Amino acid sequence: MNFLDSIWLIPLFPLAGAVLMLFLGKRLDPQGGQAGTPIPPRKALISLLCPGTVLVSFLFSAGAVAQLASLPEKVHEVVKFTWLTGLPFITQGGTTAQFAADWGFLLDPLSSVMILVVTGVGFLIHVYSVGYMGHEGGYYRFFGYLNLFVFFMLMLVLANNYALMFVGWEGVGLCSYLLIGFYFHKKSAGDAGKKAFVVNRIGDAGFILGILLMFAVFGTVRFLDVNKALAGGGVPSGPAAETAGFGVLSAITLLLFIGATGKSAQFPLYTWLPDAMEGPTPVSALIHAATMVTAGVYMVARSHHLFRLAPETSMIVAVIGAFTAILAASIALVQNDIKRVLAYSTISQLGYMFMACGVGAYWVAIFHLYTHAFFKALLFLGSGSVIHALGGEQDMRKMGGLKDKIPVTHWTMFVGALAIAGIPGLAGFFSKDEILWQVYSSPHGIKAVYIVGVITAGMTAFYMWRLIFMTFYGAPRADAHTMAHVHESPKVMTIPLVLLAAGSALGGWIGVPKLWSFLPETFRAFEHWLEPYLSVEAAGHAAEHHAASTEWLLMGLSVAVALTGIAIARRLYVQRPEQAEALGRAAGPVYTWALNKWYVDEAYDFLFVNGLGKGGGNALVSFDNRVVDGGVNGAGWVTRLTSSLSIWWDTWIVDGAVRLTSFTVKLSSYPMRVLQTGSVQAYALVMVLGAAVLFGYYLMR
Amino acid sequence: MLHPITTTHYLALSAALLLIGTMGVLARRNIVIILMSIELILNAVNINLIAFSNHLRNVNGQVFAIFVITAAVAEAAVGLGILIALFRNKETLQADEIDLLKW
Amino acid sequence: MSAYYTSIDHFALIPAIMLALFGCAIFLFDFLIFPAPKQRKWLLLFLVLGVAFAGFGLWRQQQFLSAQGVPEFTAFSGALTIDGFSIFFNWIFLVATFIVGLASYNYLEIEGEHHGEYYGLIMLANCGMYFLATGTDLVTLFIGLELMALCFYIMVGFLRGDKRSNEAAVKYLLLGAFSSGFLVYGFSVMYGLAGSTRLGDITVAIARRETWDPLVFLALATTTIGLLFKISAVPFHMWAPDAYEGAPTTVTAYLSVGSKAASFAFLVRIFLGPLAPAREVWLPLLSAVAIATMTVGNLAAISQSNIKRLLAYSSISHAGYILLGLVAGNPTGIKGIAVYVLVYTFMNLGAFLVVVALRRKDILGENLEDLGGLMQKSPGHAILMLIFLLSLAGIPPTAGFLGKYYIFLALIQTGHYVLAVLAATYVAVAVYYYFRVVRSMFISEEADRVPVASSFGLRLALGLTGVLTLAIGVYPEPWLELAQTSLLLR
Amino acid sequence: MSEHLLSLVLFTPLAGMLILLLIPGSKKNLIRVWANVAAFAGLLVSLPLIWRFDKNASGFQMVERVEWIPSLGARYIVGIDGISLLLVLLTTVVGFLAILSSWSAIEERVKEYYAMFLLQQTGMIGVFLALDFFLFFAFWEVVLVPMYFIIGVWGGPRRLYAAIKFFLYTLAGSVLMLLGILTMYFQHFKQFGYYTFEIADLMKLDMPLGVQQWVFWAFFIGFAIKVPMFPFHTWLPDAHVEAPTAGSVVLASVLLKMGTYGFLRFSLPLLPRASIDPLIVQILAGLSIVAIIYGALVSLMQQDWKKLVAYSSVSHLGFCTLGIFSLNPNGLAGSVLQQINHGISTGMLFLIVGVIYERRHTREIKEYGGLAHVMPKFATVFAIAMLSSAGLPLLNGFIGEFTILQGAFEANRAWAALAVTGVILGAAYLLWLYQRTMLGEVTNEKNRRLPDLNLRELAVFLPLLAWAVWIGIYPKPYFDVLEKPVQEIVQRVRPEYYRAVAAAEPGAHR
Amino acid sequence: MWVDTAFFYFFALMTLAGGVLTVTRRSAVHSAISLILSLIGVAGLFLLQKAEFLFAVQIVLYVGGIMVLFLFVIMLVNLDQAARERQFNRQWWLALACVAAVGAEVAYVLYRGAGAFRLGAPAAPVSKMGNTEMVADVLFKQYLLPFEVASVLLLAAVIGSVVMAKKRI
Repeated sequence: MNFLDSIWLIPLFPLAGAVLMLFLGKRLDPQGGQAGTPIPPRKALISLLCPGTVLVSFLFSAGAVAQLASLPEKVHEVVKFTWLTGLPFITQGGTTAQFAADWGFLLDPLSSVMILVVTGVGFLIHVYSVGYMGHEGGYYRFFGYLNLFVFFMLMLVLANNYALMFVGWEGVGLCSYLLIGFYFHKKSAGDAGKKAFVVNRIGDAGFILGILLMFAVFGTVRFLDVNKALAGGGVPSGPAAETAGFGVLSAITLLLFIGATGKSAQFPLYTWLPDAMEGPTPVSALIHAATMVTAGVYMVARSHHLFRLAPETSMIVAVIGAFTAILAASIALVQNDIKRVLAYSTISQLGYMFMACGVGAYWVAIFHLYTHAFFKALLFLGSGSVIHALGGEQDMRKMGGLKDKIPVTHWTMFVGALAIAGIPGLAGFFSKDEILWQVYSSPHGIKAVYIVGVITAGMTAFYMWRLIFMTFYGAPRADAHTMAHVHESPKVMTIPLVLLAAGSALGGWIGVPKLWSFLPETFRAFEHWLEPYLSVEAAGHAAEHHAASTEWLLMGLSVAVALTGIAIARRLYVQRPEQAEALGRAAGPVYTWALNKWYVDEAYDFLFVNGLGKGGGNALVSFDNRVVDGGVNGAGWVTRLTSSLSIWWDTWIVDGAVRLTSFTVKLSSYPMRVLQTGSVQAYALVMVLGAAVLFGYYLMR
Repeated sequence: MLHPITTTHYLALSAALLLIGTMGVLARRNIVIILMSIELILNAVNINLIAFSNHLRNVNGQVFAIFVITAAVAEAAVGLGILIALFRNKETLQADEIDLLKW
Repeated sequence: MSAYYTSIDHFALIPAIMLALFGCAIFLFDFLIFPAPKQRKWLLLFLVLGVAFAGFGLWRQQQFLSAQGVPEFTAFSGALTIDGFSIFFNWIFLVATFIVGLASYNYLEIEGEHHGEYYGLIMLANCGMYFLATGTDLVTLFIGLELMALCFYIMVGFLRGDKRSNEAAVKYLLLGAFSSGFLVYGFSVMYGLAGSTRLGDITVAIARRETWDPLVFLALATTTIGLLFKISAVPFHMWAPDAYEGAPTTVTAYLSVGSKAASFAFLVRIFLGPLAPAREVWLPLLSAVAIATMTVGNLAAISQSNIKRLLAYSSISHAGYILLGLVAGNPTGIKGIAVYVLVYTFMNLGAFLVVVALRRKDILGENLEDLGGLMQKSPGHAILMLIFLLSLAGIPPTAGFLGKYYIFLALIQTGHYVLAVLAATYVAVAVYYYFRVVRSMFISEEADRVPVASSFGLRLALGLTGVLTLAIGVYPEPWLELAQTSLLLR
Repeated sequence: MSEHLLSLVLFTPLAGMLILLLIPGSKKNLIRVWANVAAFAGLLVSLPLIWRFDKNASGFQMVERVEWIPSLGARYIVGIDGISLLLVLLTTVVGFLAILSSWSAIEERVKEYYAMFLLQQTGMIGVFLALDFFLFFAFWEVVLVPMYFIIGVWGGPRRLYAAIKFFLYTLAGSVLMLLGILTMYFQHFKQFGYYTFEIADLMKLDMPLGVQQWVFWAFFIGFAIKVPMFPFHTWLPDAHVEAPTAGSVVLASVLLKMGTYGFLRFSLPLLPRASIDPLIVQILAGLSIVAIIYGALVSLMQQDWKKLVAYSSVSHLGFCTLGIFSLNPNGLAGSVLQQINHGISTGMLFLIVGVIYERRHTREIKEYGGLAHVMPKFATVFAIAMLSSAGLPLLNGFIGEFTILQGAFEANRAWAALAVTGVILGAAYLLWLYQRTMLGEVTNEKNRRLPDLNLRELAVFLPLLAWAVWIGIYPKPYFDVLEKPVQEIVQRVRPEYYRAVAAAEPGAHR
Repeated sequence: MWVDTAFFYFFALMTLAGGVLTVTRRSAVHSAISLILSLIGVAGLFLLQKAEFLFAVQIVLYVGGIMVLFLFVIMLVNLDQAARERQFNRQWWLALACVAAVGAEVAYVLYRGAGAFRLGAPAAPVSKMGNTEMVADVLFKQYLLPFEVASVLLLAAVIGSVVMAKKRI
C-alpha cells in the first residue's frame, strides 16, 4: 500500500487509542481506582491496545520513510483540509494574504527521523509502562494520556505549517501537564504540572507572535512556502523585499527561539523540567527526555532557512545552549535524587543540541537528538527500574551495591552511561563529538562555546558515572529490609531496556565522522539523509580548511576528558567515598550553591514570596507561594502586587466613585425633605422667596 | 404742591396693599386672619383693575373686578368651611400647629 | 336663540353643560331620590352618563372641526375657543374623571363617606377644567380655574373626620388662594396693557411693546407664579406632597392628573398666547425652573417611605420634564407636552389606583412596607403596578417612554444638549426610587395577609389604565396623530 | 411561515411565556416541563436559519419590514447577517440550556422565574435581529427588567444591591445612548427631510466629524457599560456572583454580547469617521488591553470561584473589543467568533460553578479540592471547559483569540504583544483554579460524598462541549459566514482597505 | 382737582392703615374691623375712579357679606386662648425681609414702568350711559360666559362649605 499518502493516519492510531481509553477506559479498568490489584483480562486488553496503536504508527512511519527514500526530491506533502482560515490580511509588503493553515502533513528527511524516534522509542516506553504502571491506579487514564501525547507529538513533527505545529506544541504541553500531575492527589505533582504548563505558555506566547510576524512578512506559515520565499534572496518578490530586511528575520527567529526555550527547557525557562520529575518515570523518559523536550530543537532545525539568515539569533542560540549546558551540568554534579540528575543532564544535552543549531550544524543537532533519545530514555527507564526495585526510593545516598541484585538494569544502564559519556564506539560519542567538532570548525563556530562544550563533556561523564557508582557499586546504603525485597523488574520492563541499550550502543554507527574515511559511506547514511536537506551551502565543506590532525586531536581530547570524568567519579564514589564529602566541604560554598541549583528557584522565590510578602498584604499572604513560582513565573510578585492593586482599585476607586455618587444623591435627598417643614407659612415663604428671585432676575439682566 | 394723581399712584397703592396682604399670609398664625390677608390681596387686584379701567375708559376692568369679588366670596366661604372642619378635629386655628404632613 | 347666546355658543358649551347638569342632578338626587345606601350606585351611573354625554358633545365638536376643515372656532365673542388643543385635553379630563369615578365607589364605601357630593364635585371640577382648556379670555380662564380649584379644595378635605385630610385641605386652600391672588394680579396688569381681556388682544398689545418692558415683566412674573404653583413646579411645589398625602387617594389621583393636565393646558395657552412675544424673557426662567423641579422632585422622592408622597414627588419631577417641552418650544416640544400629559395621565392614575386598592378596612396601606410581597398576594396588581412604574420611569415599550422620547428629541433639535443630558441622567435617579417600590412588591416579604380591596369599578379602572399604558407604548400611532391635531402653533 | 421565520424565532419564547402564565403556579413540574418545551421549541425554530442563510449574499437576509409608528419613522424591521445569525443561534442554544439547567436549582416562585427567562429570551433575540434603531432600543430595555428580577429574586445574599446596580448602570448608559440615537435621527432629518430610525437610511447620513464623535461617545457609554469595558466593569462581578446559575450563564453568554454587537452593528457602520479617529481608536484599544490584563490579574487573586469566572469574562471581552477596534477583517471576524466562544466556554464554566454550588452551597474555592476523585465526569467536563477558555488549540477559544491577535497584530504589533500576556495569565488562573478545586487530596470531609453529574446535567454540557470542539477543529464555516458582513463593515469604515486588497495581487493564498 | 388728590390720599391712607392693622392686630375681631376699614377705603377709591357700581358691590358684598361671614366664624370658633398667644409665627422677620425685598423690586419695576405706562390714547370717549348700564352691557354681552360659570362656581362654593361645615350629612 502507499504509505506516503497515508501519513495522515499515523497520528490517528494513538488518538483512537486515547479516545477509547479516556471515554471507555473506566469500564475496561473497573477497579482502576485501587492500586496493587492483579491484572484482570480487560486490563490486559488495555496493555495490548495502547502500545499496539503506537506500534502500528511505527510500522506506517517506517513504510512511509522507506518510500520517501525512493522519491527524487525526498519531500512529500499531504493536505486533508484547511483548518484555520482567516480573512484578507495586508502583509508588511503591502500584498494581501489570507491566513490558511491546512490540516496538512509534511514528510521530509527531518520529520522522518522524528516520527521514527517518536514512534519507536515511544513504543518501547509504552511496553515498559505496562510493567511499570501495572499496579498503579488510573491505569487506563495513564495510557490514555500517553497515547494522546504521542498523537500530539506526531502532529507536531508531521505538521506542514507552523500553526498546526503549534497545535501539537500546545497539545504535548497539555499532556505533559496531565501526566506530570498524574498522581494528582500529590499537591507537588499538581504544582509541577501547572508550573510546566504555564512556563511553556510564556514560550508559546513568543511562538505565537513569531508566527504572526512571519505571516505578516511572508503571508504564509507553510514551511515549504516560507522556504521557497527565503530561497530567493531571503524574502518574497514584491515590496516586501525592502521592508522585510534582516531585522525582521532575526525578530521572527528570536520569537520562535523563545518558544523553543520554553519547550526545550533552556535558560531561563528551564526550571519546570526538574520539577516535572514528579511524574511517573516512563513519562519522564518519553516526554522529558526522548521526545517532547526536543521539540524546540526540531522547530529550530525546521526553521533553519530562517535561522541561517539571522546570524545574531544563531549566535544567541549557540550561547544560550552552551550556558544552559554547563549550568545544568554543574547542578547535576551534586544532585542526590537519581531522577533529578537525569533531568539536569537532559537539560544539558539539549544545550548541546542548541549549540549545534547555533553554529548551523542542524543535522548534527538532529543526530544528537536521535542518539540522545536512545540513551537518555534508557537511563530514565533504568532508573525507573531501580526505583521500582527499591520500592520507590529515589535518593542515591540510600542506594549502592545493586549491581548483582538487578543485573539487567545494571548492564543496560552501564551501556547508557558509557554512551552519554561519549566513549568511542557508542552512540553518544559520535553525535557529541560531531557537535564539538562543528562548533570548533564551522564558519559560524565559536571557540569559547567549544571550550564550554568540552568542559561540559567532562562534567557529564563525571555526574553520570557518579550516578552509576552511587547506585550500583560500593556498599549497600539502603536498610536491610529494602535490600531484601530488591528484585529484577519483569521482562516487559527489561526487554525495552535491552533494546534501548542496543540502540545506544550501535545507533551511532550511521553517522560516523568523515575522518574515519576507512569506513564506507553507508556508515554516514544519517548525514547523507539529512545534510543536503538541512544545509543550503555545499555539504561538508566544514572539514576542508581544517587539517585532519586537528580533528583527531580534538577527538582524542574529548575522549580523554570523558575518561578523566569517569575516573574521578570512580575515585570519589567507589574507592574513597569519604573524599567526596571532604571535597564537598572543601568546595564549600560552590558545592552548596550547586547542590541548591545555584539558588535559581530560590531567587525566584525570593522575588515572588518575599517581594510580595513586603508588597502584598493579606490577600497575597493567603496566596500559595509555589503557585506564583510556577504560575506567573518571571513577573511573579509584580503580577501579584498589581493584581491586588487592581482589586483595590475596583473596590475603592471605581466602585467607590459609584457608591459616592449614589451616596451624595441619597444624602442630598434630605435637604429637600427638610425644606418641607409642614408649616404652610414656610411654604408660602418659599413661594415669596421664589417671587423675589423671579423679580431679581429682571434686575439682574 | 399736589401733583395730579396718575394711574401709577394707584398701581403703587395696590402693590403696597398686595405686600401687606402677603405679609399677613406669611406672618400671622391665625388662619382666619390669613384668609383676611388674602382678601386684602384680592382688593389690591381690584384697585388695579379699576384704575386701568378708568385709565382706558372701558369698563371691562370693572366687570373683571366683579368676578374677582365673586371668586373671593367663594373662596372665603369654602375656606371658612374647611376651617370649621379643621377646628372640630384639632381645636386650633394656629397655622404653625398643623404640621402632621411633612417631609 | 338670542343674539348673545347663539347656537354656536351652545354647541361649544355642550360638554360643560352636560357636566354641570349631571353634577347638579347628582347633588339633588343624592338626597331626594336615592337616599338609601343601596342606591348609591345609581349616582355613579349618573356620573358615567354625564361623562358620556359630555364626551359625545366633544366628539361632535371634533367632527364639526374636521367637517368644516377649520382649525378652530370661537364662541361667546372670543371668550371660548374650540380647537384641537382644547378637544385633546378635554378628552384627557373626561377619561380621567370617568376612571376616577369608577375607582372611587369602593374607596368611598371603605372610607364611609358620602357619594353624592363627591361625584358632583368631580364633575364640577371637570367643568372647570373644560374652561381652562377652552377659554381664551382672562376672565373665563380665571373663573374656570377658581371653579376647578374650589372643587379640589373641598375634595382634598373630603374626609372631614381625618386630621390629615383637613390639614391637606387647609394648606392647599391657603396656598392656592394666595397663588391665585398673584395670578389674577398678573391678569389685571395684562388687562391694563391691552385694555381687553381677550388673549388675542393681549398678545397683540404685548407684541407691540419691547421685550423687556417692565410692565410686561410684572404681568409675566406674577402670572408665572400662579401658573407654576398650579403645576407644582419648584419653588411653588411645596403644597403638592402634603396635599397629595392627606387627600383621599382617589382625589389624589384625580388631583395629580386632572388638575395638572388642566393647569398645563392653561399654562400652554398663556405662554404660547399672550406671553409668546416675551419668549426670550421667560425661556431662561422656565429652563431654570424645569431643572430645579426635576432635581427636587427626583432627589426628594428617593428617601420617601409613603407611596403617595413618593408619587407626589415623582409627579413634581414629571412636571419638570413637561416644562422642558415648553422650553424647547418647537412643534416637537409642544407635541411632546401633549403626548407626555396623555401618557402621564394613564400611568399616574394607574399607579395611584393600585394604592387605592391597597386601602382596606383599617389598613391605610400607604407605606412601602404595605406593598410587601404584593406579587404573592395578588400578582395582577403587582404586575400592573410594575407596568405603571416602568412607564413612569420611561422604559420602553411602555407609554412613558414616548413622552420622554419627545422631550429629549425636542431638546436635541433646539440644541439644549446640557438639559437633555441632565434630564437623561435624572431618569436613572428616578428608576432608583421607582424600583424601591418594585423591590418591596416582588422581593420583600408579605406585609399582611388581608387581600387587596377590589370591586368591579376598580378592576375596570385598573385594567383600562394598564391596557392603555401598554397599548400606547406598543402601538402609539393613533395617539400620536391625536396629539398632532392638538398643536397650538401652526 | 417561511417568510416570517425571523418573527417566528423572535416570538416563540414570548408565546411560550404567555401560555406559561396560564398554568397555575402550584403545578411546578408542569411549569418546568412547559418552560423547557417552549425554550426547546425556540431552539428548533431557530435551526432552519442555518440552511436558509445564504453566506454569499451580502447585506441582510430574510428581512421583514412592517410600518410601526409612521409618525416617528419607526418600523418593525428584522433581518440577519452572518454576525447576528451566529449570535441568535448562540442565544437560542444557551437560553435553552440555561433553562434546562435550572430544573432543580429553582424551588420557589418557579412560574415567575421561567416567565422571566422566556421574556428575556425574546428580548435578547430581538436585540440581535432589530434593524431599526427604535425597535433595537425597545428590545434593549426589555432585556433589563427580567434580568433585574432574576438577580433580585432568585439571587444570593447581596442580590438587591447587585440587581439595582446592574439595572442602574445599564439604564444610565442606555439613556445616554438614546440621546445619541436621537441626535443621529435629527441629523438625518436635517439632511434628508424625513424622520427615520432605519439603520439602512441612517447609513446614508454623513455627519461632520465633531457630531460623529459626540454620538460615538454617547453610544460608547451605552455599549461599553454593557460589554463591560474596563472602567465600567464593576457591576459585572456583583451581578454574576449574586445571580442564580442560569442567570449568570445567560448574562455572560448573551447579555454581554449585546454591547459588542452594538459596537459592530451601530458604532462602526453608522459613525465611520469617528470610528477611525486615531484618538478614539487608541483609547478604545487601550481600554480593551487594560481589560484583558486587568481582568486576568484580578481573577488570579479571587477566592470566590464564581467571581473568578466573572472577572475572566472581563478579560475575554477585552479580546473581543480589541478585535473590533483593530478595524480589519480578521479582528472583527475574530471578535465575533470569540464572542461565540466566550458564550460557550464561560457559559460552561458558570454552569460548572452552578452544579457544585447546588451540591455544596458555597463558592469559596478553599472549600474544595480533590473533587476529581469524587466526581470524575465533572472533572473531565471542567477540564475541557477550562482548556477551551484558556485557548488551547483544537478547542474553540484558540481560534478566536488567534484570529483576534492576527487582526490586532495587523493593526498595531504592540497591541498583539500586550494582548498575548492575557493568554499566559489566562492559563495561569484557570489552571490554578482547576488545581485548587479538582486536584490534590479531598481535604474537606463535606466533599467526600458529592454525587457526580447526573444525566440532565450531562445533557446540558454535551452540546456545548461538542460545539467547542467543532469550532476548534473546523472553524471554516464560521469564517465563511462572517466574511461578507465583516467585509461590509470594514469597507464602510476603511474604504481604502479593500481597495488595497484588490490592488495587491493575491499573495500566498491557497 | 386738588379735591380728588386729597380724597385719593385720604382713602389710600385708610386702605393701607386698615391693611396694616388687619395684619398686626392681636385679636381676630379687631383685625376684622380694621379689614372692614380698609375695604371701605378701597370702595372709596372705586368711587374716585368713577366705578359707582363697583363701589356699591364692594360695600354690600364685602362689608355686608364676607365680613359678616368672617365675624360669624370668629365667634363660632372661640379664639380667646389663641388671642392670648403671640400673633406672629417664628419666621416673621424672615418674611418681612422677603416681603421688603419683593417690595423693593416691584417698586423698581413700577418706577421703570411709570414712563412706559402711556397706554396709547384712552379708548372710545365715555358714552353717555351711566356706569351701571355700561357694566351691565359689557357683563351680559362680552362676559356672558363667565357670568354663567360664576353661578356654577358659587354653587360649588355653597355645596362645598356645607359639606365641610356640617357635622354629619
